[in-house]
Amino acid sequence: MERLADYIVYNLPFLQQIPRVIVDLIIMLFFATCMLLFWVALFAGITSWVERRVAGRIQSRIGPNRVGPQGFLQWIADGLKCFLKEDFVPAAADKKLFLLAPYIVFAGMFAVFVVVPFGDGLIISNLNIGIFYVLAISSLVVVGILMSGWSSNNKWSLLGGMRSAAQIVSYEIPVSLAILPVILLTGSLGMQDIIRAQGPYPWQWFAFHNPFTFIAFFIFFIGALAEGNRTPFDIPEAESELVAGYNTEYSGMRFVFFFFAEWANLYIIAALTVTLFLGGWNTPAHLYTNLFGLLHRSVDVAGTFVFILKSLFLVFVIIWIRWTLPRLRVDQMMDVCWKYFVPFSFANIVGTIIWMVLADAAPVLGYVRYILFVVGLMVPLAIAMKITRNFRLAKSEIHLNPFI
Amino acid sequence: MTEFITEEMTLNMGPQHPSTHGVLRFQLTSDGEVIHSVKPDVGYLHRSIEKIAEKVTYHGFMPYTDRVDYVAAMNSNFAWALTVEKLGGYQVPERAEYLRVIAAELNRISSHLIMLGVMAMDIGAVTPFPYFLRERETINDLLEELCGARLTYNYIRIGGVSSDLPDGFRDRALRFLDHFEPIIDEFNRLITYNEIFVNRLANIVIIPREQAIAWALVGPNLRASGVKWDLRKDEPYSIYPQVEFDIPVGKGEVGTVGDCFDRFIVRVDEMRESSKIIRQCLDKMPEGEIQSKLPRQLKPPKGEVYVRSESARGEMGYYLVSNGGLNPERVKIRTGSFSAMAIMEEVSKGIMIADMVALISSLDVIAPEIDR
Amino acid sequence: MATTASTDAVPGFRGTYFGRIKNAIISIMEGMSVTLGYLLQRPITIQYPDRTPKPVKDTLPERYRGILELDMKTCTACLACERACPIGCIKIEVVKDKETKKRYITRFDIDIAKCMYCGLCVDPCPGGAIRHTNEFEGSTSDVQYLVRRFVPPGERIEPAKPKKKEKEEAGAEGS
Amino acid sequence: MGEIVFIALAVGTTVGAGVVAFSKNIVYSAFALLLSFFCVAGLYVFLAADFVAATQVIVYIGGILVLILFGVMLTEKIEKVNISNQALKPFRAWILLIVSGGILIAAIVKTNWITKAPLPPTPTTGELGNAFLTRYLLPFEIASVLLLVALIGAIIAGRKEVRRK
Repeated sequence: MERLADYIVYNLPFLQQIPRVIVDLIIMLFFATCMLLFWVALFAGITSWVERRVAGRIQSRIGPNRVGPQGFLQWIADGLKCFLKEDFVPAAADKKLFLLAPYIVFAGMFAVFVVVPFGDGLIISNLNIGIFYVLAISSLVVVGILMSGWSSNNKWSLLGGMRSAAQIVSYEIPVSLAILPVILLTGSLGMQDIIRAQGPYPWQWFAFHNPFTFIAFFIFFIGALAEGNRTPFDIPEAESELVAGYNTEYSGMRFVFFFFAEWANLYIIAALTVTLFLGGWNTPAHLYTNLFGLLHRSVDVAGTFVFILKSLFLVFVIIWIRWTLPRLRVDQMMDVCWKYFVPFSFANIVGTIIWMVLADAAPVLGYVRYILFVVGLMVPLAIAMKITRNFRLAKSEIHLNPFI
Repeated sequence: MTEFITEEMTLNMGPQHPSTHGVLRFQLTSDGEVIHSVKPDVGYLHRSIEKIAEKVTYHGFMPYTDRVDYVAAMNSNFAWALTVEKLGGYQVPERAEYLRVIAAELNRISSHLIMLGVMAMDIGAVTPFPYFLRERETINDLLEELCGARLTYNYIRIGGVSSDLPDGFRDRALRFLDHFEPIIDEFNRLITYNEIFVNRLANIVIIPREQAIAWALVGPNLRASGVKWDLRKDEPYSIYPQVEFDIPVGKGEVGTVGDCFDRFIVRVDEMRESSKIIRQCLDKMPEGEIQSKLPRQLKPPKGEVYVRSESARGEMGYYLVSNGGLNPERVKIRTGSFSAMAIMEEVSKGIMIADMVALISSLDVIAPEIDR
Repeated sequence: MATTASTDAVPGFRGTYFGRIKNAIISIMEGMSVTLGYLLQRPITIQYPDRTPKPVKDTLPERYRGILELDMKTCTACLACERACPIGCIKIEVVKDKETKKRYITRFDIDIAKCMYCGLCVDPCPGGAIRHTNEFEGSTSDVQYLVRRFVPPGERIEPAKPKKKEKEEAGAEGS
Repeated sequence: MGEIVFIALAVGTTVGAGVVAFSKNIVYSAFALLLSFFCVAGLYVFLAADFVAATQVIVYIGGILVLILFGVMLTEKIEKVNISNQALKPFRAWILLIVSGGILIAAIVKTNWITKAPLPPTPTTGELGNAFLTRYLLPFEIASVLLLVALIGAIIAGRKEVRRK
């Protein structure tokens, strides 16, 4: 971002008259707006369509396919519908907090995008406390959810809000602890530094660096799902138990804000996982820039492409998980957190420290990453084998065309 | 340490709640997530079917029995037909008996499919439901070919059935069963033995053998508690004595006998048994009449009779008093869901709200069947 | 006070610590392979009403119990269907002309809004005049349009002559 | 530019704190803490202490505020929205306010404040870590042990009889 700002100021001399702080501020606000309009909003909307289409196909249905080609514009139609709907506030609700809550939830989610990297140099602000900032600012979401749950003056909402708060506060611990091995290996909290410490090839990623980061990867990913209230941790909005949890009483635009935040959060989970464990925007062959001539070297097109591709794959995995697994019970969710994730993530930290010491002494350990990479490859392989077996047993036929 | 006395919260679960399976209301008092007491409040779907019976003819009541338990309408039809036949001493041709059993068992599978899918959905897995419904859809197609309706069949008539098998029905039914049996294994892989699902159901709301008998649980709910009681075997009617099948009982496979998981798995196993019955019936079915000659307006002799049969939701009993006229004098229907509702208050103390949802769906209650 | 139950007694838990982790990984992978398998299959739903390969009406089986239809040419005005109907959605009025001693149907209404498609009226019909069609879309703007009037108001229609055999049967049923 | 932001943050902190103290609704008080805490975090950013600012947000908003909210929501009759937070013994409170306020104002006026040029925003994380593990190791460890004791104590105090079938 700074490099981009430098570049702009360098090329537009009249900007040099204005104090640099203000120029930076304007550029940042400009990019934040662009981010909101052209990335977050678009992404959240399109993800909602993708999720419904994927869910449809997973459930042997078609999914939305009426508005626009293949139903692609369905999200615009839904968004418009919600914006035109009456913004309903229950008579017994606490009006001020009820109206405020969705914005706090949304602000907490959106502020995270400040440090989400999209490529080498493509980041709103490369804060040196990057990942720590993410953990901090996303805790705003809890307050917003509690606020919405309480102010609705509905017991189901209140229960949902309480569940959500308990869940997010608990899962913040294993998630933070799972990030620590990566920080230990990098020696920095900055997002770009973490990505630079990894390499373009899968075995250079932190996920496969050593057995402890391998476990940390899964703990982080699952814990992030829990923080984002996604299945199997969608306990706060468990529709069969709490009707809709904390957003039961919301309608119209404010309801959309909750879902806007949820779908934006999908991308955040994926992007953070890619940043921390899956090599970020590192590209193998240094297919570096200048692809379009217009762009400066600081804008890494191939890297951005790789980064977004990886993130989208993880978004797909999250959707896939959501439409497969049942929901945990609230005490089991706590149990998983405190009895499984927290001890394991503590062990990971200690293990990583020992590993780092040992690896200095014995470079042989560097080969472990290849073994772990093979282990990682076994997972999709095993799933592929199980699918072939299922197809054989149920005599199903493959049909890959996504457009019906 | 002092014990904290916390304030109880009164929650209204229903009548409009996603997991009460119809219009059913529970008044919960809970301490946060833990439920202290549950009060079922039934009657929102009362349609006075028993009173209507006094105004219509014996034949004319048959479509109403479809509405008593719309998920397993065929079994409900069957029970009414058995009742009137016993009172009037009417004979049923053998082929009709086979047709009835085929239809009833197909319907039992489709009813269990609904229950299993809904239960998975209540636990939070949405995807099994469309899969289960897809299989149910094939059964509905078969029954539609057979009798012309998909939900309220009105297929079984007093003294027989309304129509014979259509052309090619046997092949289609067998093809479906060949497809369905491996699919049950796939269901098991998808949801039944999923660790989260198992943990949500195992050891939840254990209804021991004695309690189940004492509270008059019936059908799969009773069998899940380890009681081997099935009217198709223990008080056989129709041609059930001539077919071979097992009665699955709860074994406490992953927890204790009589927990929610047993109530789930018993139904999965029952679908296999039903499919076995259908195969045998399709093979053994004799040629012949499908309806015995009975007058258009039935007038069974004066008297009273209580007949029970094994519906998908357990014993379905019809108590019928006749005054020798065109209409029944009094009809009382006893249904499985109703007896399942009675135990709710007893067993649900100290469980969590999420377990409550699992309990309701594991008892497989159908709101219209409770209220009638 | 403060007695905690052992882990075994807590509902919903089984197996050892690592056993549960193993179970979770294996069973979740099994489940996810099933759902991914379906993602790769053709959806089974059809797109009613406008994108079905052929109209749904034509795919229905022969015995489908749709909206009732009456063939006035074969109706003998025996009133069997009216008697069989448990709801009373069939209303037939028959008048006897005093001069010609002939029976005329002046009204034959089927209230589709009331009809529950049970098929009980079709069974006793001697000539097969009343029957179910494959028509199932009956939505109208007003419920009164759902009353199908097979005899136009003010007209009277002469019923068909019952065949000999069926006449006896019709007589027998009155007993 | 900088001053405007600073004043805004200071006003935000004070207003938030004011609402905490004066609101009739205990839940409003709790939520007003959010504003106060957040503005304090902003003040830390002004002091070029980015790590401390993030810690302020994560600990005070993500942790303590949520705990307070939990505590508030577990109070009696919480499902009724309009609970009043009644003022008790206002006279004594005023005396306390005047005395403590006077001391504070006196301290502010009398102190010879050192004014420095704004610090350039440099990363402080590494220095903080080093300070904790070298010079301030003992206080850091004592604080950790204290917190651990408090944690265990809270678990024991919060334990309830598990009553399940």
